Amino acid sequence: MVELKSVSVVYGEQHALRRVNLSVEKGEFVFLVGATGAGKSTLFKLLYGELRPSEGEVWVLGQPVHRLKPRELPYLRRRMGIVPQDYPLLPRKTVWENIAYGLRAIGYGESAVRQRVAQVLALVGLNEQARQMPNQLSGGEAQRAAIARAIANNPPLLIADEPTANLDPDTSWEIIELLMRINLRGATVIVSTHNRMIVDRACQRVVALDRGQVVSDVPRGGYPYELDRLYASVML
Amino acid sequence: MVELKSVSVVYGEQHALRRVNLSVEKGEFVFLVGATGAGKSTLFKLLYGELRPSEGEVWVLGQPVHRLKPRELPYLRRRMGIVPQDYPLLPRKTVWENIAYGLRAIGYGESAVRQRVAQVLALVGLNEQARQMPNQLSGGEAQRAAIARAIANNPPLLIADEPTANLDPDTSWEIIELLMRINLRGATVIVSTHNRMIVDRACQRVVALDRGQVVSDVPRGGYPYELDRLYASVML
Amino acid sequence: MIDRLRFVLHETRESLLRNATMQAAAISTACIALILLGSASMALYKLDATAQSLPSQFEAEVFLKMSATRQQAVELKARIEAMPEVERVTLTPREEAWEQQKRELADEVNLADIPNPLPDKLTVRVRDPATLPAVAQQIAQSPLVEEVIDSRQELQTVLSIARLVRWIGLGAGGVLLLAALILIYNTVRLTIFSRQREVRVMALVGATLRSIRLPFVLEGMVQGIVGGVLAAVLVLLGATLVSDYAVRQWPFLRDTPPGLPPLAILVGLPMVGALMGGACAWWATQRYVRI
Amino acid sequence: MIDRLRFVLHETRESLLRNATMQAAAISTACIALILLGSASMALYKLDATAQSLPSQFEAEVFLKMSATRQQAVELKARIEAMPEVERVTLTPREEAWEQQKRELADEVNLADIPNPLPDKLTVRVRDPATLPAVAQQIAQSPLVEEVIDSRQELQTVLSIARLVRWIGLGAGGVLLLAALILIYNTVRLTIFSRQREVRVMALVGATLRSIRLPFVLEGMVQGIVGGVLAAVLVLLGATLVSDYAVRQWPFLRDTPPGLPPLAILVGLPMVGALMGGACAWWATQRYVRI
Ligand SMILES: Nc1ncnc2c1ncn2[C@@H]1O[C@H](COP(=O)(O)OP(=O)(O)OP(=O)(O)O)[C@@H](O)[C@H]1O
Ligand SMILES: Nc1ncnc2c1ncn2[C@@H]1O[C@H](COP(=O)(O)OP(=O)(O)OP(=O)(O)O)[C@@H](O)[C@H]1O
Ligand SMILES: [Mg+2]
Ligand SMILES: [Mg+2]
Repeated sequence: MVELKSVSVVYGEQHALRRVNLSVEKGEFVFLVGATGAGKSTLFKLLYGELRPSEGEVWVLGQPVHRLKPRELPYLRRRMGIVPQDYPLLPRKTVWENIAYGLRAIGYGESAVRQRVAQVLALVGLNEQARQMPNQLSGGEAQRAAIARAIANNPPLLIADEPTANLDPDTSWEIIELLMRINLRGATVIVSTHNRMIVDRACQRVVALDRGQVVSDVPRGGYPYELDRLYASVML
Repeated sequence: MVELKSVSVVYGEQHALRRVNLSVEKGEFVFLVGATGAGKSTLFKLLYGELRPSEGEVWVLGQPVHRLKPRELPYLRRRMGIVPQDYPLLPRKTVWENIAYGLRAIGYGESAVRQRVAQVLALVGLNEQARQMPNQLSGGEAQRAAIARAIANNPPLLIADEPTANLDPDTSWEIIELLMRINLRGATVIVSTHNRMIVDRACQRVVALDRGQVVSDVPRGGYPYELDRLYASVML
Repeated sequence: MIDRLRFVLHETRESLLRNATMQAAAISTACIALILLGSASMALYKLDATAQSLPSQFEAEVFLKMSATRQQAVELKARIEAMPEVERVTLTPREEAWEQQKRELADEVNLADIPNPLPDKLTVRVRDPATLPAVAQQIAQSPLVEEVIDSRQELQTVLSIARLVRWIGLGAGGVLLLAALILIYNTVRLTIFSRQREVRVMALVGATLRSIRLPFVLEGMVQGIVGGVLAAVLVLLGATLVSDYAVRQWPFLRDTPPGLPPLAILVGLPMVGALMGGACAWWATQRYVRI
Repeated sequence: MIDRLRFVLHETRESLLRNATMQAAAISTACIALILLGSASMALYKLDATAQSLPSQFEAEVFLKMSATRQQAVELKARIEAMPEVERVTLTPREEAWEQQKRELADEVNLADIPNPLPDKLTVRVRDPATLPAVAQQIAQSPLVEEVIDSRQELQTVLSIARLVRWIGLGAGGVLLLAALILIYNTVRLTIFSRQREVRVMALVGATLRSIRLPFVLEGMVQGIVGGVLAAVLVLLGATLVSDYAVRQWPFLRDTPPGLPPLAILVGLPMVGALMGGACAWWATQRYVRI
């Protein structure tokens, strides 16, 4: 599903990622944890092709992202739900239209769009904010809108970069539960987070990054002491 | 120092704040907590005059912000350090220049600017990123850059809207410690957060907002059961 | 396919309706560029037509030998009229010419008693002034003809002035066309530039380069059309006002040939606007829209 | 104060150096607007000067009575020359005029035996063609004068053409000035518009409205100056090329009065550019920069 083979990313002289190997199977749920600046967002950008690795190979959904042509990228991205860390929304469209845009761009018909947008808005609890513009949302609402957009077309792969950063613990856990439900329906999910409580409670696979390197990889249902060691290694 | 008198904010027909009374004395350190959409950012925007209350009075540093003229606002803002939730930085300036801009705008001379920027960069741990552009920063680094800019001119009042949202627990706590150090030197600090661990550990005054109303206000050194009741009331 | 089209049209409409500032800037820029282009075209077309119409007043005067009879003169007239280049030939009998001369000089000299010294004269007008020298030369070969005066010198001057007007017109028109393109390109480029964040979001949800670009291109075309219609109306209004005033002041201006027909402006400017707007948006998106 | 100035200058410099796309757009727009303005000014100035110089060739012809002696003619000439409006008076003796007439008509009539029917003639040139009718009328009152021909009709026509040229020139110049303003305003407005996020950040750190606006205004002025210098160079280059070519083709064009001096363009266009750029930025920031 997702496979990184000895991937490095170099900005100037700084290594953001250093010979990273990672393989995620279909149906897995993976937490990506690490201190700030560890390279989590960089890794995500590689997956959806916004960034190319300086070295190594990036395979996503069977496609070699590291050498896809720009015009091939859109078709890959349509099979991925992407929540970037800066949760960008189209600034001149309401929440409803933001989600509809993605669906229409993929080719959904108008009635399907309407139905699906209503569904995901209800899922993330933004029914009341549907007609608000992005600059009229609270931080947490904007984040949920971005998640709603990402999951709108039931993508087989979901990538969310700190989707709970601006959320209170309750809403955070609801979002994670939502992602786990989507995962149970068959989608592969990769989520980065700083929230130890969530990681503990979710009991899923956890991959730890530290200064651009994978330092720990605890499988689903791993022993608590393994997680503790992981937290210690990345100071979570 | 800061006083809200029966303040309401109405967006369309939705009440973002509802008759809020709040008074913060000089030298206090206050956590503002509440679920997403509770009105924390709205309250902050009132304090620095980006938003005007629909009703009530807002007094900050002795100034009636609710009726200040636009040309009087800059002088008030110079005595406040502001970290907005979307940590905006000037996109075409490096981290160093972003911090320098604020100081220069206030009238610092060039050598004072250089000295002070170096100090605050060291304080938030961004020495290495000084020459990077905002779009080359990780989420946490951008947040720390915004904090560095806010504290650069030693403002008597510091307002930070979820300054730890994108940070790992260690860095989060470092930032809070930094804010508490600034507080000990005499500055009044108001911080919003979703992070219960931080609130527990800091032992400071906590004000809880729920759907636009102050539902709880636990003073510094309040009993743990008071905090528990507060967390329960806002589901933190 | 229909969904695709609907999507693109929908996005174009949204964008046109939402960004009032940008629309105002883009449309007024297109409008000004097209006003310049349109009024220059009209002025230059008129000047060119006027310059082209001047030489039609140039004619050759054919003086026959004194020995030629009236019969021969009429025959020669018929022969010249048969030439394909010739439009009209007028015969001025010598008696008529002398009467006129006497009348003209009456104030200064009394010519009443002097015998008629003038020959018969044919005035030859050709269809295309450029053929006049050749025609004159051919006529001069006839044994009946004493002299042909074809005002070659003046003709050359006028023809070359007409050429100058045409060249300056084409040059100015070309410069203005280029200027209009650059102006519109700049505006479109700035609007696209200021929407790069939007473009990034669109790319992230999997919109193809084409579905991102097409709304920009259509938007550019609509802006060009709206600007063009405004420009056409203003240009026609301005032209009517100026020409009304000018004709009232200088009645002789009435005799100049008609200018560019209003329909050409009304249809042409919006079309040129659409073309330019679309092309500029196409280039600008090519440079500034990346996936 | 000095820190303040340094800050504003520093911010202006940064902005000028960092946003290549926006700078290119703003400068080329200013350049085009000023090219149009500059070349129109040059062309219209030249046309106007030419039109103004035409009437100086209009003179009044004063025909004296046959009874006037040569002595009286010379005295009258001196008296007319003393009039403040009059530039020059030439006396054409009747003998000279008759010789010339005879020569001109030699082909057509033999005037050798006829007595001289012509009177003495004074040709009066005035300093300002507009005063010619009044001067002519005054001269006509002298008992020595038979008739004054002041070509009032032609003079009126030429004067009114000169007026037309001037009015059209001023009108076109005004329209172009307005067009240039709108074009530059649009560009500045778009660049400021796309930097509203930046403006918000500046306001949050406590920058005053003035320290936010001033760099924009200075930037607009610099863009106007750079665009103006480019425009001036291009306009002068184009004008030299066109006029060289025209004079080579039509030598009579050499006699027209000189056009706008190059220095006026070289200094004027950058100044106009700076003014417009600054003013547009000033208005645009007034509308789009809020604290
Ligand atoms: N375009 C860039 N140019 C230079 N350095 C960059 C660029 N983008 C990221 N970096 C650097 O690479 C490192 C990794 O960044 P990344 O955004 O992947 O971190 P992260 O793990 O997502 O951190 P956070 O939790 O704070 O979001 C950071 O130190 C950052 O400064
Ligand atoms: N400009 C606006 N127009 C309409 N509604 C708005 C506007 N700004 C904010 N709101 C609404 O007001 C409510 C409070 O927003 P606010 O940003 O204060 O929440 P918050 O407490 O900061 O939440 P978060 O923790 O998610 O940042 C939200 O429900 C939001 O949708
Ligand atoms: Mg990140
Ligand atoms: Mg908020």
